[in-house]
Amino acid sequence: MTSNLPALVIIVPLLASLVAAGAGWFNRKAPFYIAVIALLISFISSVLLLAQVVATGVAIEYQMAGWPAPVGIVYVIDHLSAMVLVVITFVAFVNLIGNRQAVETEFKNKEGAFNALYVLFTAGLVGMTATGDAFNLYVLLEIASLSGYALIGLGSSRAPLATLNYLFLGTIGATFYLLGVGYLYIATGSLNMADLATIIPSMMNSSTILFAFIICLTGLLVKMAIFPVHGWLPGAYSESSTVSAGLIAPLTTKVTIYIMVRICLTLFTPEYTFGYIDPTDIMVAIAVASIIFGSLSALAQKDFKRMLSYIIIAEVGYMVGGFFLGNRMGVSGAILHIVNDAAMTLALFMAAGIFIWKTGDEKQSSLKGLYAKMPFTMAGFTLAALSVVGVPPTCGFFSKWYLISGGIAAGQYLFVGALIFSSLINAVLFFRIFEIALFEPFKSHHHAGDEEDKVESHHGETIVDPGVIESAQQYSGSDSHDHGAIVIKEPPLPMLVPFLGVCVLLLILGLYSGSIVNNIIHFAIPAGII
Amino acid sequence: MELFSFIVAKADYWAYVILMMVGLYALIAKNNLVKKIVGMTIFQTAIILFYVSIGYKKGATIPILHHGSDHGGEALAAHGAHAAAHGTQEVAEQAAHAVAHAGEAAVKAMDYINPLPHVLMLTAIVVGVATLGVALALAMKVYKEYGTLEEDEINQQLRNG
Amino acid sequence: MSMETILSVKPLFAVLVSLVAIPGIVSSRSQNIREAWTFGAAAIKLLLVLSMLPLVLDGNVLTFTLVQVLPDIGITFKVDAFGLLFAIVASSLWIVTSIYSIGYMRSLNEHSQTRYFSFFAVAISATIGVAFSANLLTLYLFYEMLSLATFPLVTHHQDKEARSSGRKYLFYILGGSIGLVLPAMMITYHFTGTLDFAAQGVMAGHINSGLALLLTVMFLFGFAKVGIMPMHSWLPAAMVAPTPVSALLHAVAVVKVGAFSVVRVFTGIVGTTLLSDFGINGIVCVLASITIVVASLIALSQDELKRRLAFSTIGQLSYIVLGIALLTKSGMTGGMLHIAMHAFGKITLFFCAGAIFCATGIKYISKMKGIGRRMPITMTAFLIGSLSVVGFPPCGGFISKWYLVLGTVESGNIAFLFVLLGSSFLNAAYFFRFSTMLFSAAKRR
Amino acid sequence: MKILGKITITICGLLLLFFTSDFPDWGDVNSPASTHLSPYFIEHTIEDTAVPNIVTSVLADYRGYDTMFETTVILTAGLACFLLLRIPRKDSIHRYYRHEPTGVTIRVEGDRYPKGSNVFTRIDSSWVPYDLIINFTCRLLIHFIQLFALYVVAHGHHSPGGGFQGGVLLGASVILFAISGNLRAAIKRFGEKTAAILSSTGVFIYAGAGALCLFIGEQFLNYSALGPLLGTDRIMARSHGILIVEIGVAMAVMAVMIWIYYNLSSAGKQDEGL
Amino acid sequence: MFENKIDEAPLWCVVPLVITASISVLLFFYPQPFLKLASLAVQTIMGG
Repeated sequence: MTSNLPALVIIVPLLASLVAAGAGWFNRKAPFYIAVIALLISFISSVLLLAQVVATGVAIEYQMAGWPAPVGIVYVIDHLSAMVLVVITFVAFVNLIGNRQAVETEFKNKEGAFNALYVLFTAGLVGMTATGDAFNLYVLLEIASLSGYALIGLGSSRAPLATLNYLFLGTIGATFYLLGVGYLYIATGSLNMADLATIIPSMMNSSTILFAFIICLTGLLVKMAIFPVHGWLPGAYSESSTVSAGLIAPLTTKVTIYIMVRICLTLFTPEYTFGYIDPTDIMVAIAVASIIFGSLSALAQKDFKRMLSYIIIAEVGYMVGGFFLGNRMGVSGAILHIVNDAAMTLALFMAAGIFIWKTGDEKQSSLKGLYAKMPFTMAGFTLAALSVVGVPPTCGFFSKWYLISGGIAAGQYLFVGALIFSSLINAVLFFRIFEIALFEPFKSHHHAGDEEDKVESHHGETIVDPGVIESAQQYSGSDSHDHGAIVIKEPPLPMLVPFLGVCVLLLILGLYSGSIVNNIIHFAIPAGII
Repeated sequence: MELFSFIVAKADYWAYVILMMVGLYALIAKNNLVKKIVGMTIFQTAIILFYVSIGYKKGATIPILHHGSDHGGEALAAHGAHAAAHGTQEVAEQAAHAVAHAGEAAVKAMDYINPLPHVLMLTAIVVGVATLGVALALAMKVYKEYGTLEEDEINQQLRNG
Repeated sequence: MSMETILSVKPLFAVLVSLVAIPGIVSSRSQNIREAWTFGAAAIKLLLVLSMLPLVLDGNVLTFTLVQVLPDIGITFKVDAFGLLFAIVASSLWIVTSIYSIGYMRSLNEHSQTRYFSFFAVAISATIGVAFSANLLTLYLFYEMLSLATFPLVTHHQDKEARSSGRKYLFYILGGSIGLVLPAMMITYHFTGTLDFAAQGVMAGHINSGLALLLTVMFLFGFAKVGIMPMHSWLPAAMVAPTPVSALLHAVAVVKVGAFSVVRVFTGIVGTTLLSDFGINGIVCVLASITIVVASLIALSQDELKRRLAFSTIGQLSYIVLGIALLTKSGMTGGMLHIAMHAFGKITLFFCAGAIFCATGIKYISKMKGIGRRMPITMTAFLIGSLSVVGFPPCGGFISKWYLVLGTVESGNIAFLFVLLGSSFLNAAYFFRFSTMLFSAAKRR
Repeated sequence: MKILGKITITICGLLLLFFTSDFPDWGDVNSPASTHLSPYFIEHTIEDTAVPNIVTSVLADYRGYDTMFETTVILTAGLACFLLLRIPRKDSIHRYYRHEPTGVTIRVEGDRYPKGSNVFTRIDSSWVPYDLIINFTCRLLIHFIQLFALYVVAHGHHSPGGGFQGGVLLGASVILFAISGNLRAAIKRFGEKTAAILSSTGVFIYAGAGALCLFIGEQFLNYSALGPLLGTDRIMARSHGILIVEIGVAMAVMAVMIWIYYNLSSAGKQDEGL
Repeated sequence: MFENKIDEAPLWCVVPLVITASISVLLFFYPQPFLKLASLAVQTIMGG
C-alpha cells in the first residue's frame, strides 16, 4: 500500500468530497465527519511520504495510469513538495476542526456542498504540489481557484463583488500561466516538467522560452497578489466567512509561491532562471514595493481581517524577494517562510474567528478588555502576533533571519531595510491591538488616601456580557478589591484547543527551524544555487 | 520581401493575439460586469485557438485511425470487437494481436494531426464553462445586492453606503 | 585554575525555575499561596545560582545547549564570571523585591496582582537568561522576552498616562532592538560567520574600521535599555509604573540588562583589541560622558522623587559603559563592580521612595519637608543608599567608583577623570541637598 | 481606467506579436510539437488501447488523470452555483398567470389564486410568448436529441465524440424542455436532488474506476488492471475502461449542466425559470 | 501639616529597605565575592 501513497494523498480527499456532496442531501451531519476523516487520512499519508522521502533522500515518482514520464502524467514528490503537502493538509485539517460550530451556523442546510468544496480545495492544492506535469498543474490550479471563489463568495453582503474581482484577476492569472505552458509546448513539444528541464538548456536563447518564462511568472504573480496586482486580496479575505478565510488565506498565496519555486527551479533550471535571465533586481524591487505597501496600508485599517490581508501581501513580498535573491540563504528563507507564514496566518485567522465569535463584529476597537475575559486565547494570539513581528523564540524570526542574511549576502540592502521596516510596522500594528485588549474601558486607579490627585474611583459602566453572567470562575479572586466582576468567557473547547495547538506549533517550528532547513530544505534546493 | 514573407508565415498566429487583446481589454476596461464576463470568455477562447493552431499539420487528417485505410485492420477491429462482445478469451487475443500487427505498418504520424492540443483544449473549454457559470452566479448575487451591474454605480453605492 | 568547560543543565534550570512557577502563581486560590510560590521560586533560583559560584570561582565555565536553532548557532547557555556576577545580583534582589511588592501591593490594594506577579517572574527568568547567554542570538532572544514581559508591568495602572508611557517604552526599546540590534547582529553574522562571545571578540580580521564603528554605534544605541542619551527618554516615562516595578526596572533587571548586553557585545563580539585599534572606544567614552553630565544636571531640576532617581540611574549606567570603554583593567573591573554596587544602592532609594508613597502618598520632593522625623528607618536607609550611589566610603559604591577613577588614570586621558569627579559632585548635590531638607524641623505652619 | 487599459493592451499586444517571430511555421510538419510527443500517441494508440480515436484514448487513458480533474472542475462549478445561489426558503413570491382565451398575462402576489381553474395557466415570466408550436415541436425533438446524445457517448471510440459532448447534449435536451415549457415541469421530471446526486456519482464512477485499479494492484487509473474483472485481455480492458469512464463523464456533465441551469435561471429559488 | 508622630511605612516595605541598605554597607567591607568575579572576568577579557 505504501507504494501508492502519492495517489492516496490526493484520491482520498477527492472521493470523500464526492461522497460528502452526495451525503449532504440525506443527512446534515455526515458531510462534516467525512471531510474531517478524509483530511486526516490525507495528512497522515503526507507525513508518511515526507518521512519516506527524508529517509531515502530520493524523490518518489508515481506514474498515473501506468504510463512513463513524457507520455503520461507523473507525480514527483521530492523534499520540497512533501513538506508543502504536510503544511496544506495540516492547515486544512486543523481549520476544519476548529470551526465546526461556525460551519453549522453559517452554511445552514448547505453542509454537503460546503464540505465538498472545502475538501476539493485541499485536493486541488495537494494535486498542484505533487504533480510533475505543467498542464495538469493548470487544471488543479483551476479546481482550487473555483472552489476558492465559491467558499469566499458566501460571506458578508459585499462578498459577491469582492469574489467577482478575485475571479476576474484569478482567471487572468491562470490563463496567462496556461499561455506560458502553451509557449513552452510550441517550443519544445513536451508538457512534463522533468522532460522540459532537459530540453530547455539546449534552446536557451529562443525568445519563445523567454516569453514563456515571463508570461508564466506574471500569471503566478497575479495569482499570489504581489503589490501592483494585489487589488483582489483584501476584499476577498476580509468579506468572506472566517472558516473559508481561515482555509484560503494561509494556503493560496503560499502554494502559488511554491509553484513559482517549482517552475523556476525544476522546470526552468536554475542556470536558466538565475544564470541566463537573472531577474533579481526587478523582482526584488517589486517585492520591496509590496512589503512597504502591505505594511503601510495594514497600518491604516480599522477592520481586523482586512489588516491581516494586507499583512499577507507584505509576507508575499518577503517570499518573492527572498526567492529571487538567488543565493542559498535567501531561497531557503523563502521556502521556510512558506511553512512559517502558513502556520502564522492560520493562527491569526483562527484568532479572528474567535474574536468575531466573542465580539460579534470585526472592528479592532471592539476588542476591549479581552485579556481579562479570555486570557488563554489572548496568550495564544500574543504568541502568533509576536511571530509575525519576528521575536526570537517564534518561527517568524528565523525565516526573517534567513531572508535578511540572504539579503545581506546578495547585497540587496533595500530588501533588508524593507524587512526591518515591516517588522517595526507589524510591531506597531499588534501592540496597538494589545493596548486596546489590555486596557479595559472601566479600569481606573484608586489612590488610597492621597490628597493631591484625589481621583474618585468612578465605577463607570462595568462591561460584563449581559447574556453571559453565569457563575464562571471568578478570575480575579486573588484581587484584593473588586472593580466589577471580570467574567472568564473562553470560546468553546473544540474552537480553543486547535487554536492553542497551532500557537504552540509556532514555537516548535521556531525551535526546530534549524533541523527543518538542514534535512529538508537543504535537499530541496538544487545544486545550481550557491 | 523578407519582412512580408515573415509576416505571412506568422500571420495565422496573430489571429489569437488580436482575439486575446480584445478579451483582455474588455475584461479590464469595461464597466458592465456582464461585459467583463463576456470579455473573459473571449480571452479564454483565444488561448484555445492558440493551442489548437499548434496541432495543425499540413495535409493531415483528423486523428481517428480510418478503418478504410488498412482494410484488414477494420475487419479485424470489427472482428475483435465482435469477439470481445462474446467474451471468448482466445479469439479476442488473436484478433487484438493481428490488429496490432496491422496497425504497425499502416499508421504514420504524418497522416494525422497532433491530437494532444485537442485533448488539452477539451479541458480548457470545460474550465472556461465552469468559470463562466460561477461568474454568472456571482454577478446575479451582485445584481440582487446592488440592483445594478454597472461597476461605477456599485462603487458609488459602496462609497456612500 | 583549570579552565575547562563543564556541561551542566544548571543554567537552564536557573532560567526556567521562575517560568515553572507561573502556573502555580496563576492558579493559586489565595494570595498567600501565590506569594509562597513566588518565594519558593526565588529561593530555588538564588540557591541554583550560588551553587555555581564555587565552580566559576576556580575558573571553569558551565555550558548547556538547549537546541541547535540555526546552522551554527544554537540557544546555548554559558555561565562565566561576568554572567554569574549579574545573575547573583538579579536573583538576590528578586527575593527582596518580591517581599517589597507584597507589602506595597497589599497596602495600596492594587488590582490584578496575579498578572503582576506572573509577569514579574517572566521578567526575572529573562534577566537570568540574558546573564547566562553564550551567543548574541540567545541574548537577543531573552532581551526581547524581557522587553515584552515588562510592558504589562509598566502599564500596570492601565490609565491614560500609563498607556502613553507604555507606548513610548515600547517605541524606544522595541524600535531599538528590531531597528538597530537585529540588522547589526545579522551583518556581524554575515561577515564573521559566528555570534558566540569569544574572549578576544569575533570581529577582528573580518570587518574593516568603518563598518566596525557603524556596528558598535548601532549596538550601543540599539540596546536602548542602557539609556545612552538620545535613547533614554523611555526611562523617566516608565516612572508611571508602581514603585516595585520601577525598582525592578531601574536597579535590577531592565537597565542592567541593557548595560550587561552592551558590555557583552563590546568585549565578546567587537573585541577590546579592535575597539582600541580603530579608536572606537574614544567615541563611546565621549557619548557615555555626555550622558553622565547631562543626566546628572537634569536630575538636579527634577521635583518628582522617582524621576530624579530615574535620571540619576541614566547617569550611573553610563559609568559602567565609560568604565568598559576605557579599556583598562581596573576601569573594566570598576564598570563590572558598579553593576552590583549601583543595583543595591539604587534599589534601596527606590524602596524608600515607594515607602514614602505608601505611608504618606507624597511623590514630590518639595512636599517632603521634615519627613525624616516621621519615618526614621526609611530615611536612614535612604541616606545609606544615596551614599552608596554617590560613592562615599561606608557604602559599596565607593569601591566601584574607586576602580573607575583608577581606570581613568590608567587610560591616561584625564578629561574622563574630571567627568567622573564632576558628576560625583553633581550626584552629591542632588542627594544631600535633598536629605538635609528631610531631617530639618517640621514646617512651622 | 480606460486609458490605462488601452496602454497595457497595446503593450501586451506588441510584445505578443514580437514573440511570435520564433514560432515554427503554420502547419509545419516537423515542428517540435508534432515531432516530440504526439507521434508516440498516433503510432501506439491501437497497440496500447485498441481505440481508433486517438483523442479519446489520450483523453481518457494516457492523460486520464487530467480528465478526471476536468470532470471535477465541472462538479465544482455545480456545487459553487448551488452554494452561492440556492435560497432554501420560499419567501413571498409573485406568480405569473396567462388568461388562456384572451392571452392577457397577470401577476399575482403570493399564491392567493385558486388552483383549480382551467382558464388560467401558470407561466414562468411576463415575456413568455404564446408558444403552442414551440412547445409541441420541442416535445417531439427532445427524444431524438437524447437518442443522438447516447450515440455520441457510445461511439466515442470510433467517431469524434465522447463523454463531454454526449453529456452536454443530454443536458441541453432537458434544458430545452425547461425553456420551452416551464421550469417546474422540468423539475418535476428531472428533480434538483437527482441532478445533484447524479453529478457526484458521475465523477465517482470515474474516480471509483481509477481507485478500483489501485486496489487491484496497478497504479491509479491503469485500466489494464480491470482485465480479469471484465474477462478480457489487458488491451481490450483499457478500451472498456475508457468506455466506463466516458459514461461517468457523460452522467456528470449532464447532471451539472442541468443543475447549474436550474440555479441560474431561477436565481436560486427554483420556482420560476426563464 | 505633619504632627511629629512616627508612622512608618508597612513592615513588609521597610524590611527589604533595611536589608538592601545593610547589604550595600556590607559590600563595602566584604567586596570579595563580586570583586573576585569581576577581576576573573576582566582577566579573561583583557588578559588574553
